Amino acid sequence: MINKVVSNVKVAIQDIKDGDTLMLGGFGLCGIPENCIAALVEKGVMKLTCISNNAGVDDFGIGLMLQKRQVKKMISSYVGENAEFERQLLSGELEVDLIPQGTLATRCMAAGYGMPAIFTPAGVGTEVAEGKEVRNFNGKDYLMEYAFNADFAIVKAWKGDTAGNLIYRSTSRNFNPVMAMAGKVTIAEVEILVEVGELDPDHIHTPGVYVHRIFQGSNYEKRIEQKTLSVKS
Amino acid sequence: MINKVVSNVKVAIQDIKDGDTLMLGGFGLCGIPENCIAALVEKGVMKLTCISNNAGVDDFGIGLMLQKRQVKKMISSYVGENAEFERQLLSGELEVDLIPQGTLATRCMAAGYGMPAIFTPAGVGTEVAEGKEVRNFNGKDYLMEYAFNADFAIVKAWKGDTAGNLIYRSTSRNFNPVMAMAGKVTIAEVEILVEVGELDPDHIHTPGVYVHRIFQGSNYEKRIEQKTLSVKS
Amino acid sequence: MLDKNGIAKRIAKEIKDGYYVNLGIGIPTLVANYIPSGINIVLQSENGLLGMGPFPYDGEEDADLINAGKQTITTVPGSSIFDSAMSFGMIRSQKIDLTILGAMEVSENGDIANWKIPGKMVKGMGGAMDLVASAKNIIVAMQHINKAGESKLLPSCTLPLTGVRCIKKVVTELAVLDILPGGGFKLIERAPGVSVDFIRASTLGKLFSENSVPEMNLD
Amino acid sequence: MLDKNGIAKRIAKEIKDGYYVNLGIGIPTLVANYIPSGINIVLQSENGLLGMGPFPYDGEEDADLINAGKQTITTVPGSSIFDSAMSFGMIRSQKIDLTILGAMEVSENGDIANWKIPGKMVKGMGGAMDLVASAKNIIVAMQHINKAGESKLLPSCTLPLTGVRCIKKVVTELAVLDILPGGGFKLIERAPGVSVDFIRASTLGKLFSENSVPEMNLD
Repeated sequence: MINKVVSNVKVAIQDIKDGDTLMLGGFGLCGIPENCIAALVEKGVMKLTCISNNAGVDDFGIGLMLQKRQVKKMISSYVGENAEFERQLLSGELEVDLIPQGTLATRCMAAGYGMPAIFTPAGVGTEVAEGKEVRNFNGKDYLMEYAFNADFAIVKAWKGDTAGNLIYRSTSRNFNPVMAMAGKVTIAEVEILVEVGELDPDHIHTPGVYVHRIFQGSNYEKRIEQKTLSVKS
Repeated sequence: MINKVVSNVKVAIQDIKDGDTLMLGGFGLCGIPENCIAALVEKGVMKLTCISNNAGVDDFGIGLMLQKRQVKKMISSYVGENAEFERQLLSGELEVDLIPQGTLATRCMAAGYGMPAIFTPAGVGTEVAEGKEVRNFNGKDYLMEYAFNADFAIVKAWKGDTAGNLIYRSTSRNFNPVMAMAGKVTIAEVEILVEVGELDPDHIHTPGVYVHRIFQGSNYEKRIEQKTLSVKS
Repeated sequence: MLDKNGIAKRIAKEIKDGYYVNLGIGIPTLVANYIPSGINIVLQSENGLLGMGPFPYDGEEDADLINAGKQTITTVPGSSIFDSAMSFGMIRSQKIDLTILGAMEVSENGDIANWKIPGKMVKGMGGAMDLVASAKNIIVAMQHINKAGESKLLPSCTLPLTGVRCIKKVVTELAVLDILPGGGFKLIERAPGVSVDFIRASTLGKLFSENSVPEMNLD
Repeated sequence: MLDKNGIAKRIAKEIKDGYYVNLGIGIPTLVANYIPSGINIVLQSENGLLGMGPFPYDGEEDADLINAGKQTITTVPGSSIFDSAMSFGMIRSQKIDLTILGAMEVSENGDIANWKIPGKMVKGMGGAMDLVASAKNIIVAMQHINKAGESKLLPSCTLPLTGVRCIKKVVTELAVLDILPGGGFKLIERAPGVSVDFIRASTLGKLFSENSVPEMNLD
């Protein structure tokens, strides 16, 4: 087996530079690569294009990178819950490309599956379709959408082994597996790093071939965005 | 949860009729739906189009259906190891569409993912490309290939629950998950059928939404095609 | 006139045994509380879950288990987890029988707008564009009239579209309306105590109705 | 002149530490026996496995665990299982560093034919067309001369193609040859005791060689 372990988050992100395109896993604040985001903020790398379903909240997740004006462009499907984001967008400091969530996921998958483009009905007849090729199959219109091209994919998994195999926990899986497949370089942070042989081959979500660097993360806050509860009756 | 259990294999395949298109999971004889194949042979349904990576061997797997001349057309990537197959092909009794294995898998996936067509470089410049649209992306040529349209997908899993969730074992997974997603009606036979709640939601390979009927199979032979051994030194 | 829970209660009657259902944020989420007993359905959450259960009890919430509205939730026995690509794969391949979502505007030919107010609101479409472009059966749950007192059922949408000719049914605080294949809102039911004339006055798009329109049965 | 194991042994020297490798049926399978020590690689089998190990001992074979040649195999620690769509996804997206496969014919511009003899053999292409259309680095392992005594290294293939302009290197019982970007076989190494003239006489396609061509080192 090929060992993908790097000693820490600084080493993992050391060659990310100004102007790079990054994919960042997670849905809302669930399953985001907290350690890598913190290190990117500390490193102060600028003019990034970030492909991520959401943009975090003001003081957590990608919101921390927005506060330091590190992001030139966001490619996302939903960017609510973030006042600083809205300010930068309305002032023109931040470029934003809003695309349907399924299109976002499928353009990641297309990259990982070596498919240069895919067809989706999402956005036909809307402003999302502007400038895009529309094609009819079996009486229904589809947009042709291109695979993403990202310098780095940064994902968070629950468990990983030294060969880069990853297992996600519950709905923190979300975009992480499709982004892990899609980066030119894929960096994985995990809550629990184990030796090869400790994970069941049948239950690996992301095979290690897709992962270039893996490290054991620390101090996960795992902030909850909307704590909603049932009341015991 | 929605209960997908049918009492036995006869009920599971009862509405498969002459002329239908079937997807059949498995790679070689590994992970094939043995119970359903036996029941299709007994039922004697004819003029089938079968989408399956292989065509079994003379006396097992889809080979049993070939012996009874139930198959009008095979869509496969590799059909060696089957003399009766070759005889029917050379005599013109059997239509055969040979397509690259990755194209076969991806055309199944396309159906399950609601993508009407995909692009693949496999077969560009070969007779596989005849009559197909070629499109260049980033300097490389790709063929446009269409999603499959199958009346029934018939798959074999290791474990399943009453809601139709499936878990495959080792390399018997192969085409089963992508075909399970792709059938208008998907029939799953499993070695072990359990109640809902007994499978870990994080480790389900095929979510039950894709499965219309599930039953507990029996008497699995699981024949080995090429028994290759290491000698203890 | 119905409150939000009344709208949710009425929509719940559209859900049939064996349905896989995707519920949007807002009123649609409330529908889960009114599923008739004896009806087995499965809730899909497009962030990657089939088999969404109720909110957790205090202390049992799990940051790794949320729905598409980022709310803490639970799972029911038989649930399954998958990634975002598979989630929208099953949406596009029409494995979800019913989608219920909110809207800012619906037009008489079934167009919907619910993701953007130019110059004012730019939250994004999330999964709504995929859902409305793919689902076989889409019901909109919304107020008939917006806060400025204007009808949200229009001849054509004024806001940027989420999808075209995709909405089949609208349930509001005033009425249940089908979108006719040839265009126009067909008044199916009135909310208790609401007159056809009031509904007509509140609907800017073309409205068709029979002479007698029944009141909703919410039991 | 090399036997099959000799060809496999020579090809094994092309494998670098950290490679993910796909081995075809026949001679390529033998390459696994000659991986230099200290080199960590991972074998991919396109039926859905990364981390293929040796054949099992008698009594330990598992019908559910086979390779793309349908042979019973084992896994190594750190292996992973996936479905056929993901398997070819990682092949198409060039995550596999090296593909080694057999051929019936290779042309001087890197075309390969290995799946069909019209009127005689119709086994099918399996995964070969996907592999040759996608892989960054493809080595062909084959006999230089077929059973009828004809060269298999040709100006252009006579059999139906598997892929075009995709082969980078050919290793035979006689020689190691690179395919030049502009076309033609470049003789890189001779098998022990085999002369350049003999190789030239055995190669129908354009052959280039330096004045002095080294013998292979098989240690």
